[in-house]
Amino acid sequence: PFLHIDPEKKIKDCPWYDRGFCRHGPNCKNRHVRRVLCQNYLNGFCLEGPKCKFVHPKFDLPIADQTQ
Amino acid sequence: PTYEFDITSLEEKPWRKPGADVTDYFNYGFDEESWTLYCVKQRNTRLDNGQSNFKSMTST
Amino acid sequence: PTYEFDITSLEEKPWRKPGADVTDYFNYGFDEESWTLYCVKQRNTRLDNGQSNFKSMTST
Ligand SMILES: [Zn+2]
Ligand SMILES: [Zn+2]
Repeated sequence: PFLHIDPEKKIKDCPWYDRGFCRHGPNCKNRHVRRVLCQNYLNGFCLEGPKCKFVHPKFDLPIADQTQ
Repeated sequence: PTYEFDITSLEEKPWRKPGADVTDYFNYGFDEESWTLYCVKQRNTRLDNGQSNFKSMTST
Repeated sequence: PTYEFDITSLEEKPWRKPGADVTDYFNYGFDEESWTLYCVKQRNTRLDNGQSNFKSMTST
């Protein structure tokens, strides 16, 4: 029998870590990808918007997958 | 408001333990102090900007 | 430096385009208007605090 691997259940980038902090640290079941923060966005505004080569982390918490 | 996960309320701070890697917990070069400051700035500025109806955080 | 940059002088305002996400450009719940006000406030505060090396740099 083969293991049924649901593509939806693949390891994904941790939304908490992408936000800046994840309490689970090395034990998190999601992937923690180190990224570089955009200093302009950190100050409040970056003209590059979605094209910026640095990360503009959203502070809004990841919405729990609703009804899907 | 409870929309945000407040790390100062965590009883255990595992990233402080010897041998722990802070970057396993904090991204973007944040540490406990700078992350806390960042959260405060986010919260205060968003309140100033009238975003009071924040999505509340339900799950951990 | 970010505060000295006046977004009202921009000819193109990409965050206004259809489909654009304002939060890709503005952090802390700012929008065009509140960010502009905030920058003015920051600039004034700096001058009030006597941290006017920006001014003295340009007025030589
Ligand atoms: Zn995580
Ligand atoms: Zn940027």
